[in-house]
Amino acid sequence: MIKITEKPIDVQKVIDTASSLNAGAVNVFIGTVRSKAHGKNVVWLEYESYESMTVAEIRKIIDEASHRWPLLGWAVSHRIGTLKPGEVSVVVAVSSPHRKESFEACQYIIDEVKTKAQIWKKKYLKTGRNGFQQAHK
Amino acid sequence: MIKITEKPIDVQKVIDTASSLNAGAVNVFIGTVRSKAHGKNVVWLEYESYESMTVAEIRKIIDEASHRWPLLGWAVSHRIGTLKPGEVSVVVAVSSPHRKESFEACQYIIDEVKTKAQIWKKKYLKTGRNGFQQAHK
Amino acid sequence: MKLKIKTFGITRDILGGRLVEIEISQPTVSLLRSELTRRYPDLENLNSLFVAVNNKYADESEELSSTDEIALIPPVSGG
Amino acid sequence: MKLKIKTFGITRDILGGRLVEIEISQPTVSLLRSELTRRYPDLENLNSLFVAVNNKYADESEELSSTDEIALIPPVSGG
Repeated sequence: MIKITEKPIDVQKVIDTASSLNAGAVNVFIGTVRSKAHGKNVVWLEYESYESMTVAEIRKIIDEASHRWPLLGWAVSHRIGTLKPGEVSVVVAVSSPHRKESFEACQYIIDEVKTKAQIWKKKYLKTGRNGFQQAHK
Repeated sequence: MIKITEKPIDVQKVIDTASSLNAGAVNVFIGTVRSKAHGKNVVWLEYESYESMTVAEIRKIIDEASHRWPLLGWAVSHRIGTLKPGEVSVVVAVSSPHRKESFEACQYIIDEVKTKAQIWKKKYLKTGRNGFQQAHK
Repeated sequence: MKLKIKTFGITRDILGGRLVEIEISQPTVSLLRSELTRRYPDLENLNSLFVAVNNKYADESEELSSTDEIALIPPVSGG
Repeated sequence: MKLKIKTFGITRDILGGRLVEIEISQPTVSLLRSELTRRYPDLENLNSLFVAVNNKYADESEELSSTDEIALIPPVSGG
């Protein structure tokens, strides 16, 4: 499952999608919006995606991961739209026979998603009493 | 939170316990009962724990992990009693500012729990039509 | 020829819209890039800027038509 | 002196019970270990066997009393 969604991500559902009866291990990475960035308070974030390219790019990443590790199940869900601190922005879950490969594959996938998927975030930071600042990183 | 429990583990609750508003990353390891072991079908597993020692041992493991990585939250839950294939036996969740350290700390904790915590599993395997076999590994 | 350019991330701020029209005769990716940086010099400050045509990263020599879906891909920042 | 021994994992199968009583005079961990392997030779097949006294792994020379909580810790297999 590859999902780009404006709705809050149901983490348990992502885990269930990635699970397999033959697996002994599931590794899950959850990205959350930090309350601080660049030394300032984050008021909210906006994520947008070029969805058609993003889904194809993530599919390539998963194909490569499946080639490298014996994955039995996987799921990637990325939130877009407006997110507040503490909210979940991305969930990657993979299952495999043994634990080592589940850690390696999950880390590979999230590293690749962060550097390759066509998704952009814009941070809205509080500066002083009434000031705002936008940051594209 | 360190929990040794006979009840099914609520994975989302373990994740929530480990989460932090200052964290950007949560890594979660979920151990599940495989349907096959030693080339045979697993009918069920029994886990037992020397609970007082187990809790102290896991606390030591967490202390060491907190010393090595900037953990903002953590939770470990291990099931005991009778488990069927597909059921969750253990969940480790940690949160940290950035993702790399969340993977490293989570993997360290589960590796240590598996080799040091005073928990034992006994597998009940199906052999032939009516046969059963027990295995302590 | 009139090209419609989709913008994402910081390129939307720089170009000032989600979909920007640009007129270029016999356009290629390379010519589009020159025209864009002439009009919007801030694009040169980006660490990278790819042009996607019909959902694929395009070579500089690729020819463009008015029916192509063209998009600017600045450095990504998902996760 | 009568010692009560808690068993876990495969040691429960070998000793045949959750709590086994053993009579030893002036007992130490080392003497307990000898007495147990004499009665239950299968214990020698284990890759490791620790003795815990009052929830701590004990040295071989540690003296034991009838009020101690004594447990046999074979190789663990959690996770």
